[in-house]
Amino acid sequence: MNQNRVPTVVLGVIGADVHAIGNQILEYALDEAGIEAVNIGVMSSQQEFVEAAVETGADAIWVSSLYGHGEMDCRGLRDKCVEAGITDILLYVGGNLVIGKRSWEGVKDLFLDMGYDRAYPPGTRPQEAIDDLWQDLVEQRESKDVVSSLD
Amino acid sequence: MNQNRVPTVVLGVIGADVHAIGNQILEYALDEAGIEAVNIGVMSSQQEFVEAAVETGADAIWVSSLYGHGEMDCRGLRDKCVEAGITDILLYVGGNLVIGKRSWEGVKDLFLDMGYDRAYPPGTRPQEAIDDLWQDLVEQRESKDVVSSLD
Amino acid sequence: MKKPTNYKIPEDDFLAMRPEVLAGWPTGQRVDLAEALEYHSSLAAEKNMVNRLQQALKKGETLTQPRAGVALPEELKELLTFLHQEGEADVLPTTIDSYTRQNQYREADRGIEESRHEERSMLNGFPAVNHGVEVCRDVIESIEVPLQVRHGTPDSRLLAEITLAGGFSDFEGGPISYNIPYAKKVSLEKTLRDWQYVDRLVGLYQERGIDINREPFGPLTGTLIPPSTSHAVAILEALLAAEQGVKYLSLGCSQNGNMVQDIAAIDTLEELAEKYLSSEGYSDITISTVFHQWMGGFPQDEAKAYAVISWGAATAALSGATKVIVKTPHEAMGIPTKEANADGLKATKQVVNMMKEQSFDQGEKLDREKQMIRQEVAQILSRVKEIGEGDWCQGVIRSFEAGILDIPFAPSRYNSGRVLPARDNNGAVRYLDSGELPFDSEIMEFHDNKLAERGEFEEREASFQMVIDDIYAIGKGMLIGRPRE
Amino acid sequence: MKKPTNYKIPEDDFLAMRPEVLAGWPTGQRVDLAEALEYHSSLAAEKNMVNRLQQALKKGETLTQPRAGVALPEELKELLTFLHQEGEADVLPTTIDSYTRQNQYREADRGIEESRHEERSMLNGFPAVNHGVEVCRDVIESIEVPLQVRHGTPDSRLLAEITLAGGFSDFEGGPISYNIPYAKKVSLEKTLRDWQYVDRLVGLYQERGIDINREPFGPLTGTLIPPSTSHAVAILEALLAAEQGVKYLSLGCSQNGNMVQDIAAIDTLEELAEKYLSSEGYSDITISTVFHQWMGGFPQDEAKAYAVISWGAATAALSGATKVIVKTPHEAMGIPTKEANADGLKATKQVVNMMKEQSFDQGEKLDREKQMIRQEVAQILSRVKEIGEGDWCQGVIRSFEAGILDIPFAPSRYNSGRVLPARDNNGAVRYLDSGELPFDSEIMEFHDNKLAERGEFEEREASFQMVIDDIYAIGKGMLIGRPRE
Ligand code: B12
Ligand code: B12
Repeated sequence: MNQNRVPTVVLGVIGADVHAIGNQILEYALDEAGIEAVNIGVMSSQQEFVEAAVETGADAIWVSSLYGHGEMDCRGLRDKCVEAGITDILLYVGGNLVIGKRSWEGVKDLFLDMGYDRAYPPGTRPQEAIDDLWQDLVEQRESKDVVSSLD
Repeated sequence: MNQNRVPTVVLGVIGADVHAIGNQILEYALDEAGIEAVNIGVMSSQQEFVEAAVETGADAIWVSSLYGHGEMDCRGLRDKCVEAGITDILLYVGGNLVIGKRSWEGVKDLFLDMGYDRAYPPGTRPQEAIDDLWQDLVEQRESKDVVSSLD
Repeated sequence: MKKPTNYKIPEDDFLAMRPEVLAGWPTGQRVDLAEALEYHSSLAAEKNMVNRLQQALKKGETLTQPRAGVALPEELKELLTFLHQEGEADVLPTTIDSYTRQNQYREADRGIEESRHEERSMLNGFPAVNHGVEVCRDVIESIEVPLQVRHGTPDSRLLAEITLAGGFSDFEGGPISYNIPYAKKVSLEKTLRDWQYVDRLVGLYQERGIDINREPFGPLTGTLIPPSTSHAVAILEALLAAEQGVKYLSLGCSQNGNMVQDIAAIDTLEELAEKYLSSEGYSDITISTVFHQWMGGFPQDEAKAYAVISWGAATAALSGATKVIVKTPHEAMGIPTKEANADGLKATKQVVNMMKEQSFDQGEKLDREKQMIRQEVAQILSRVKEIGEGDWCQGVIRSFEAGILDIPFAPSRYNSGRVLPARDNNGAVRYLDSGELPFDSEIMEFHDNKLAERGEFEEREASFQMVIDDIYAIGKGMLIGRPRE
Repeated sequence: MKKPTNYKIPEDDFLAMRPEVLAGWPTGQRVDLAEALEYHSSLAAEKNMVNRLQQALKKGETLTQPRAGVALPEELKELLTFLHQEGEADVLPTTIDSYTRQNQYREADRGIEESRHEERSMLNGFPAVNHGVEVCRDVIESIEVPLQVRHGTPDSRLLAEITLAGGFSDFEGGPISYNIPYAKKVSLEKTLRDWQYVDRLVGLYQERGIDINREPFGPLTGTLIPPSTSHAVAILEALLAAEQGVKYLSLGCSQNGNMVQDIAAIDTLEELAEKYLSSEGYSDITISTVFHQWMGGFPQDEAKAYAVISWGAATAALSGATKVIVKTPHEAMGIPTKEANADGLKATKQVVNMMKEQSFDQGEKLDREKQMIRQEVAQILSRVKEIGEGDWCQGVIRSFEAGILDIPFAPSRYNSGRVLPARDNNGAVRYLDSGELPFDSEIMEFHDNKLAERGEFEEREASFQMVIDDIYAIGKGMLIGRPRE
């Protein structure tokens, strides 16, 4: 992350999912927080997320999945990022990620195992994830500083 | 049971319990079924049940307990019957017998162990118990017939 | 002993009666009025019920209140805290157990012991007399909102002494409402006298600057009570309480299920109580209203129970009642777990919150219901006054004897039990048999016609079978007990 | 290709189009119209939706219907049977999965396989196209009540062919309602054409004596949709369907939460649809109404969800809707278990049963809401007709381009998205920004005033923050999203 640059987040709703309302609110919340929000909207493929992130040099991708197919749709996004050379990009995912009412701990682990950095249960307030983002970005920078000071 | 006699049931609500509505309906249902109902009403002690049964030569006692203290109030009624010489009288109990929502099987066993012949969960239709009563009375008579034929 | 009459007990007479009452159980010795007043003064304003109700009246809130009580104080505190925090209850009760209600303090002691031993509550409420003043205060101090004593005790003099000294600021019941539905052999003479004591005690607190709320028990037997019956009782108890110096009264009734009739009931209850209180010379009384979610038999299925609860909450909000008393999804089965109790509260709160800014067109139907209630109450109360030769106490006693006051399904032998209610074809509760109620022919015809209409629709005569069907109906998923096919 | 216009597809043209549609997936080959008609004739009358709806209309019933669908047929049958028997559902759906909705039959196949392998449904609905005609019939035969296909498919031609041949007698959706809220890049030209096909197919069944019901999807994006917006869409879809020979239509909208507005919505929907249909020359159409319980974000807490469900049920009953579509206590979390689904149904049934004999005073408030809806709908539809130069298809296309039709929060790029709704101070949904909707100044002022009133009360400007607060409100226990303290 460029120290003086406003951080950029690519956000969208993955798969054949058309739930548009949370997505609109997330965009608004990111804007309000002074974060550059690149909203690729609903029904976005993994490819579209990656392309948008590469194009905008994004710091993070926020994937939403509401409609229940998240488990199938979200698998493999980290690999695609690695392939595209944005290995370290922060991947957050949130919404109603799986089908049915399941224990959140299990669902969270499922998505962390898929390579997401953070996963959020239904009903998460945008501010919570924004706070996490700032923190993750600081940590990332610090660890990069360490790396560069070792150079 | 005298073969030609209309059967008699003493009914009432035990302990400090004032729930009167089910009791009024049970009386009405017994009447309609052609059974002599001796209703001693709410707030009746074990002693009052036994006395009424002795006095009327009843075939059965129907104890109601709704208010939650049934476990404490109903213990010992069978002993009192035995003491009063009405050893074989049918004892039925019904209502909201214990405090709280508990598994019916456990509650039922608790009351059968106390010496009740039958126990009924909340929401029992009077007709169900009336059917049981006719059946129990027939069986009782048959077994008495067996005893007397052995004399 | 002199027959009870409706006069304010002189303070000296009252103080002379106290020692005997306080001697009823060892914990009574601890009660000291002066010290209790000081204790109340020391409590934060948020813990006083009158204060909270005034606030609600001003803001037009409908407060939620559960029923809850267990045998042991630690469990009670835990339960009440949970209902406040998790259940979002606005005000809280302490429900008293049935032994205490019968002044059977020895049995209550046994219940406490058994509860300690079994590690679950073996009592259906909190035996406050046995626990005594300090334990009550410990409870009061651990809860952030005001507490009311809810019971069903014909003779609650000692209970009132202990709980009021213990910091409770609201006391439910009355000489009729906690006798006729709650007792079998207790005379009205006795309860009228005993509740004069309780009301006088509240009056004493009041005169010394401590606000205590009193709430007659509106639902009576909770089952198909026509509004004019419960209103007549509520207003009578309000008059009797006012005479003894009570200044803050919550009057209530329970949901019958026909929304227009229910809203009419709450509207007229407040209106009529104010009218009678002021015409009888009690002009500085503040009335709030209480709406009880359906008090009769509930569906066993929890989803259906939620529906009944929510529908009651909606009616409460639309009627603008100051407080709604909440049922739980366990109602048909047994005393609820604290979770089930909180669930009933949360469902109620959600509906109340969603409804609080809404109001309805009020037109002819509502007017007609209100007009009927006004007329019926007027006819009952004027007969009560007449037969009492101007004295409300005597009026009550003689009216119950004569069936001028008559509460459906009540267990008391002092109740004539001739009145039978049933639903009309829209689910409103009517008098199928009005017994000796002093109604004129216009009113009688109104009820007869309403029930004839239903009878015609159902192709059967209005009879006791109809009443039974109505008693079961809500438990079986219906409002009106239609004949089975 | 010619631009779509609102004309009835000649039968020959239609039959010429069919082979291509049926070639969309191998299961299409099995469809044979003559045989399908015979199959429908062989089914018991109770399994036909039109039949059931007619009965409900006659008796004034409000039928309950859940949403439900899983990947595999055995599980679907079990689910539906359970919802009928345990949940007491009057009529049943089969909800189609999201891959099928996008015509991604390959993904759906993968979902079927994964579901078999994991032994739980990995699809959010039933992939009827992949399963084919015989499997559908097997489902129909095992269920005692009529089944409706519920989906959200912009291009549902093949789905309609297969499910109607499979014995379903009711098909949801429409060219606008299953496009704008359900797609991002699909043009209205395409969906108008595709739904002409579906409606023509239904018309073909109808002309050959098999009654099939059609139901435009009333709720649209389900979130704060002002009634005139959803009414305009529903009426347009009704007109388009009628042109193709559809005779039975259920028109609906979703609960907004203000009871007066919601009742006004159902009342006017029926009234206006009948008016427009007959003035456009379609006079033998039967309209029934559908009320959806709150379609926006739900509370996570189940008790609170029950409250929202029950309140929706009450409104449905009071409005006299023919059918109520039921939510579940799991709504905020995920696709419900069958038990949770049955619970929502049971709660709804209890309320509907308790309310069915009741009605309200309808006065000034209701009249005003109805009058507003009538005027708004008239102004929208007359502009649509005008801009389409008399053709409803062209009118729809050009109106969306111009923002004369504009659905709040919709994902489609063919929607201008300028309209913003918000609640007024009584919770009714108003136009905060009416974008390019063709309203006169009287209407604009009405909405502005209503929102200014709220703004004043909340001491803030009406803005997008207010909209967000309203979107969250019911999920957080309120109707109106008041500013946080
Ligand atoms: C109405 C009612 C009242 C009225 C009663 C008026 C009156 N005097 O009758 C009032 C408001 C006064 C009242 C008071 C109290 N109640 Co109450 N009440 C109810 C309620 C809502 C309905 C009861 C009723 O009338 N049902 C309709 C009749 C027809 O059904 P029934 O009584 O169940 O009887 C039928 C069957 O059970 C069966 N049956 C009954 N006995 C027997 C016996 C035999 C042998 C057979 C075969 C069948 C049978 O047949 C009957 C006819 O069909 C129930 C909950 C419910 N069921 O929904 C609570 C309930 C019974 N009450 C309860 C309690 C705790 C109380 C109180 C302690 C107050 C409190 N906590 O606030 C006081 C007790 C006072 C006292 N000393 O008894 C609890 C009992 C809890 C438990 N067992 O765990 C219940 C279950 C509510 C609850 N969930 O908390 N109550
Ligand atoms: C409105 C709605 C619809 C509307 C959507 C309109 C539109 N185009 O937007 C309509 C009616 C069209 C619809 C359709 C469907 N829906 Co829908 N819908 C809902 C509903 C009721 C509300 C969603 C909403 O707008 N919430 C308000 C917003 C603000 O909250 P949100 O979406 O949850 O987003 C917030 C948070 O989750 C979080 N968040 C979200 N993503 C992310 C990502 C990150 C990184 C972070 C940090 C945070 C975050 O922040 C957001 C803003 O606060 C939900 C249930 C609910 N929540 O109550 C069901 C729900 C999401 N729908 C569901 C389903 C299944 C469907 C359908 C398949 C239809 C069906 N079964 O009938 C179709 C799917 C169509 C498709 N292809 O996608 C299911 C999903 C089930 C599951 N996961 O198990 C739900 C949960 C309902 C249910 N219980 O069955 N739906």
